[in-house]
Amino acid sequence: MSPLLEIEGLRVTHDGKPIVDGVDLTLEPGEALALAGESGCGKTTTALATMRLLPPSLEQSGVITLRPEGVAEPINIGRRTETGMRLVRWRHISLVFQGAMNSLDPVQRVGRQLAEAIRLHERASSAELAARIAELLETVGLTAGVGDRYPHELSGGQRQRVMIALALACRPSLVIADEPTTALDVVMQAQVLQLLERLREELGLALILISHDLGVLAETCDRIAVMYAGRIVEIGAVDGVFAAPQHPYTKLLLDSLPVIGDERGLAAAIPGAPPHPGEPPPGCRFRPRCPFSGDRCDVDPDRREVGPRHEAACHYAPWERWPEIEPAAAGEGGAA
Amino acid sequence: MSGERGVRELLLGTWRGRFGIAVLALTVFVAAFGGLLAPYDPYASSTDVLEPPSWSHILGTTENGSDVFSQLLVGTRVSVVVGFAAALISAVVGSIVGLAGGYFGGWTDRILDAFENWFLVIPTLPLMIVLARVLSPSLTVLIAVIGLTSWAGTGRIVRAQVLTLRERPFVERARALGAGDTYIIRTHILPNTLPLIFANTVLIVAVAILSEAALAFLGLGDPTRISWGTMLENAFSSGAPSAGAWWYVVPPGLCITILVLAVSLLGFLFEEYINPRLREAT
Amino acid sequence: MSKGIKVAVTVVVALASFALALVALPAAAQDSTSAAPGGAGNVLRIGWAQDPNTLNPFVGQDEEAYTVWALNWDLPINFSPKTLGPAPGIAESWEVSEDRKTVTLTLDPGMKWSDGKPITSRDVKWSLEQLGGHGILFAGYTSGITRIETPDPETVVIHTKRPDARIVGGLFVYVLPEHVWGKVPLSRLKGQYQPKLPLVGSGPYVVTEYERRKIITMERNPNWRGEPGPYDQVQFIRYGNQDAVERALDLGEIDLVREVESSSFARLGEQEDVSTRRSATPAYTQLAFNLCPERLCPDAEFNPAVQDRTVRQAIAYAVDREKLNEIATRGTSFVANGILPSYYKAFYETPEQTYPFDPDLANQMLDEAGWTLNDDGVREKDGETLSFDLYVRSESPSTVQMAKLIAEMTREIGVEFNVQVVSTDKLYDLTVRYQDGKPAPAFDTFIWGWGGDPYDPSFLLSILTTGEIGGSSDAFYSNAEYDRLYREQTGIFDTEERKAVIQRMVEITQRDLPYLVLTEDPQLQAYRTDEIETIEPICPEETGDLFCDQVSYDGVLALRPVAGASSETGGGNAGLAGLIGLVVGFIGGVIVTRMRSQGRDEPLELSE
Amino acid sequence: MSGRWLAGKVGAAVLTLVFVLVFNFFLFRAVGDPTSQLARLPGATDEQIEQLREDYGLDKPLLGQFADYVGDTVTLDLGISQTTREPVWDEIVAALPWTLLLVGTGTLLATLIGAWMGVKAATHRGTRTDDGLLGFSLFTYASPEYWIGIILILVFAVAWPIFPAGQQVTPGVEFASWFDEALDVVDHLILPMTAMTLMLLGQYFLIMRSSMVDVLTEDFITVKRATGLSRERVINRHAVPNALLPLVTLSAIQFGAVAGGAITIETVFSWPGLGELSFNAINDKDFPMLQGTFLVFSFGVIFANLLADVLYFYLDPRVQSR
Repeated sequence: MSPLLEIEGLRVTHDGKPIVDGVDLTLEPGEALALAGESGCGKTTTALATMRLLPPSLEQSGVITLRPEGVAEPINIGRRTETGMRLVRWRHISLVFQGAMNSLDPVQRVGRQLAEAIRLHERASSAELAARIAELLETVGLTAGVGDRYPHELSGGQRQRVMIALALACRPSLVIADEPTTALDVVMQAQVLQLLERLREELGLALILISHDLGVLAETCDRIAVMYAGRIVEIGAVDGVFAAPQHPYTKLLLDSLPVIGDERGLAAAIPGAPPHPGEPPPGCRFRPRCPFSGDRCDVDPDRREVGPRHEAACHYAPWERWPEIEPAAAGEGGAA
Repeated sequence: MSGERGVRELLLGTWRGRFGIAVLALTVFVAAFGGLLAPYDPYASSTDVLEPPSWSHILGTTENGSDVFSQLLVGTRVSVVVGFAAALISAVVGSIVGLAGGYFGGWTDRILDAFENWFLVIPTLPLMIVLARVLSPSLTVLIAVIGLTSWAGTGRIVRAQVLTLRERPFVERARALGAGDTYIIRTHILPNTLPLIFANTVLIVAVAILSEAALAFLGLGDPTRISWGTMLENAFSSGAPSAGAWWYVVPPGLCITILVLAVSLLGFLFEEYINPRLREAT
Repeated sequence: MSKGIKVAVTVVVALASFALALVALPAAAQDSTSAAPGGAGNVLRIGWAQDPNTLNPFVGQDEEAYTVWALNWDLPINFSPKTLGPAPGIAESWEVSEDRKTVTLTLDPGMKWSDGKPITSRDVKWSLEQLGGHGILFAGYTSGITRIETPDPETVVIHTKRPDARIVGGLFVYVLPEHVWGKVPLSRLKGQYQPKLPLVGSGPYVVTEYERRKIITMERNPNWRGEPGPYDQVQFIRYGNQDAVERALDLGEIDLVREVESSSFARLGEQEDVSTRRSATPAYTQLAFNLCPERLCPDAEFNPAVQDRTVRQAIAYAVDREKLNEIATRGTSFVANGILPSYYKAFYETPEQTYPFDPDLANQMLDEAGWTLNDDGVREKDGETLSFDLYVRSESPSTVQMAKLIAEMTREIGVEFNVQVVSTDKLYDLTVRYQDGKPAPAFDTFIWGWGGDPYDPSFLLSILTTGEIGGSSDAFYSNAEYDRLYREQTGIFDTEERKAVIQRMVEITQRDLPYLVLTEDPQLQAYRTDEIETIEPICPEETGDLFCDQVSYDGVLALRPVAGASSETGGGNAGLAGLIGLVVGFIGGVIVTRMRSQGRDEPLELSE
Repeated sequence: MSGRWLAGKVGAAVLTLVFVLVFNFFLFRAVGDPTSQLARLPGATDEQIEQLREDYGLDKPLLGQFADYVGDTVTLDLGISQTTREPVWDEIVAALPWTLLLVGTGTLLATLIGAWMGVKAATHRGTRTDDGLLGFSLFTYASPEYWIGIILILVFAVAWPIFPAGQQVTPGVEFASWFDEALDVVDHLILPMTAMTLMLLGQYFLIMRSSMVDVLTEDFITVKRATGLSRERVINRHAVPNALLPLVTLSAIQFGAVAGGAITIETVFSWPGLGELSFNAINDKDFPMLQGTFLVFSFGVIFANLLADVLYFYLDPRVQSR
């Protein structure tokens, strides 16, 4: 079976400076892929590039191929016209956006927004439409009456459920969920994640889940890709990566896990700030922050297979054992 | 905020800042020395009536045969003086009302706020007209009328700022240590409000210049002084438009426009400087 | 929607908008011509900047109102613009008694108001008593009348205290129809009464339409006793400002402008199809001196040197009035000689003393009087300096200019004028200042003007009488001889005899110089030569150099429309038509481009 | 809840109106005593002055005068114009429709064009279109509206005389039909309306532009695009309605400027509305008229503000549940 989504050599540049610098990814139908990394490493940009939704000031290149079920010809996203792209969007790929607060038009009723999306891709009578909307809302655990409400009349969790319902409106084969739980409290987070997982199983969706919160990803996903400064530095099965990370960055991220969902805690765990993808340091991009760096790190490493279906971009991988480090001193050592 | 350097960067680093500063500097210079630069007595009439621009009169002549260019130079002073003086009055009144309302709260605030609201809603030009007519126009009356009718915006902004400052830890600490109201206002509230007052006042200058011109155009200017507004009034009432005397009609209006534009741009810049969120939006 | 349908719709929309634009253009242009004034060529359209605030003569005060009233109503005895003497009005004839204290008017029994009711002596009596007694502008003319009798409908007998030449020469009180106005209580007449239209009248035209701030239309009075007027209608069109009036004349929207700015007078004269006319009026601009005597004005504030006659005479010699006229009013005014404007042809004669420009003589006079130059070049004597405040009104740029020129001129003789430009209100306050119930004028000199009655000079002459101190007098001049002569002339019915007395008054004031009259104000008119054939020189008959439109309808009656002139409105709706076309075209264009661009739209700018 | 919000707004408006009444009363009582005008006429006797004081009710105590004044104002008795001797209210009623026509069409056009330009600029941010529109509106924002009016006259009525520059209809013309007359009014309306539009345009544009820029950065715009909506539809259906909300509130601030513009623009074009009425009152020192027009302008602005609040209330569902 050929993969549902194939991204090869995706580059996104702004004024010639890369933001995403050569991302390769494949996704099987029904698979859940986690995309992890600190803020600004290019996760959201990659997601938007997949739907060709980047602002005109950003240029994207590389090949993105989508092979949805029931469509004979593979869809080459890079070469589609804008009109052609509009047919692909939501029909095949949909998006659950970060920041549940602002993802819905505040001056339109929820039902109308759902109807708009459905109508765009399918012919449906008003009665059918109403039934579909009610069904969708019930699927995500809401009552049909929510359709008559305005977004601001809903709680954060309800709104995110509406967003998920919206994402499912046209029965896509791929849903990209970008930080779907960030703005929610812990209880809500768990509910939304459970919902996503349930739906994926029931509907056979493929899912790309974007988060900086590894805990969230571990529960939901099959595979994980870790991004750093515009690149995927490690990719593999969740179990494998969590058990034996093969890139120092992943390792440090995992070490910081106890601080769930707290961005500040995460940043504090790895001293220093990630470089801008447009102006990477010479050699390995992670070197300035890496406590394990060595002489070979002068050369930018390629991503390579380091285990079964497990790739990492580190010269020293596979790591048998990680050297002990003093967490506080790590930054200084790396920066030196 | 990086203080002085930030301001200099702000004023000279953008074309808006450079334009604003250049126009303002030139205008103030002309306001001060315009009388000396003027090639003719701006009040002197001659038999060369509504002459188009020529080498002897580079902007032509008025309906009385006066030199338009000379009038333009001399008229700068009224616009500048009224603009700045009225804005100053407006800033002082607005700050006092805003400070008092915001700091003391309670009934003081409620009454002042109602007052402020009223001034915000009432159409300003009609109000100015009524006041100016009743008081019979002169430069002082103009300044007072414009200043006293345009402070409400400043008051509103200052009040909001003071309300947030009042709850800040350093103010509460000072109060806990037994500092008096005047002391707190002087050392904590005012210094933190001044930049805001300043930026807003710059914008009021633009409003004041436009107001003076409008009043003068309606015949409520200081009758003894030439200003850009009175020039427009004279041009209009003497039939210059019909005579096609663009050289008499265009320059005063253009001067007002450019000066107001420059001052407004500076005001916007200061606002952005104080409130960086605005920088994103515009 | 399939692509085929889109294309079809695009084409249809584009075609439709184009067609609409084509249709709208000529249609709109045509509308304006079809909507041109009714009865083309037979309407006299007069433009003005301001219209009368009311047509009620009891309260109306505008100059413009006179123009309308003068066409609508006769006076008891009219003024003949042709001869500048009395002419039949409501009264067909009149007779002055032996003692000159009784005037008997005889009315034409056949005369009718425009509504068909007869004009009777009751109308005259009522008007003289009510309008003459209570109208703001008319009360002065009837002050000498003691009793009015109406023995029969055709006869009015007017008794006066003293002989009063104004009864025959200047009874400037319109005769209103008593059967209309008499029904209204006086308090309402003096209040907010607005007369009903058509305004019942006795003149050649009566007001049939009055839309304030817009238009006054007058139509022929069917019962007018004379030759029917040359126009079916006379319209007064109000434009709000002088600029618009002159533009309307340029465009041919109007035929005549009653009053043109001196600044645009020359320009309009050069315009194609436009002619201008400059005529004398009974108005002048004067340099006034504060002559208030100590006994009348103990608290007056002024430089006492202003009351030195030699100083005033020297100033008069030093002021070049020709030059003032040439520069300040650009030659549109007339140089004045004394307090009687040359407009009053029947009474005017150039006075013996005219103070021709002679600075040397002025210097010599001051030298002889002992005024010596100080270090500043200003003359002084016994601690008094010849340095005076000269007030001028900011509203009047030409007098401001005069003041500056005078200051320049008198520097040559060591007299200093400090020109003070003030508002009219301020100058008024300075001149009518009172202290403890007595006048206390606070000025040395000022420049202002006066306008007199159109055919009787008494008002202008009265200003300098002692009786007017506390009233109209603003020089506070007091001269017993002058006062006596003034009273005398009001009782003289014979023009030549009266002229001699008036001459003596003029000579007295030329000697004492309470006023140095600088210029006589002109009336500047402009009219379209393609609409009005000529403005016949009827006022007076030979020269036509006087302005009497306000007093008499003869001015309008003498106009002749150009044969076949159409009152086409300039401009039309061409602009509107063009705009409609433009908008329609634009909308069509937008629709077309929009449909075409549907296929290739760019990604929307979105932030991450 | 929502009822209370609305009631609060109405209450505030009424309070402001009361303020206007008090201000009007004292200002004109303090300085504009009509007898002070008459007393300056040398001919007036003490008796006449006393009579006048009585006529104007000035012999009563201040509170009584104020009660009279409020009573008169509420019954629309605004006194008699000193120049035309007509009731001030009648004159205002005659002038009001013309002002409403000018202000209404001008505001409508300015809102439409300003909003349209704002949308264009915001969606073409940083391009030449944006710079051009920004420059143009900053210019109109900074220039006096009556000057623009005079320039319009200079260009379109003098140099290239295609539009009439004064009055509201061609004077002295009998029209064949109401349609012709309407067309003639439109012809006369165009220049003053353009001046009014240009005066307001800049502010509306700037508001709309920044509001639109804000909205376009909102997540829901990305989401809408992601659902496959076309760029135009996202802008028109989702971005614009949201961006219009601040325009409604902020444009309320403009109403005062509209009133000022009505005065100057009507003066320039001799447009027979309230503004020209005030201008004539200034020149004639017709205090009852000045007072009356000021009252009506104030009322109009307060009412328009209230209307904007109500409109906002209906446009933004978020307010309703507050």
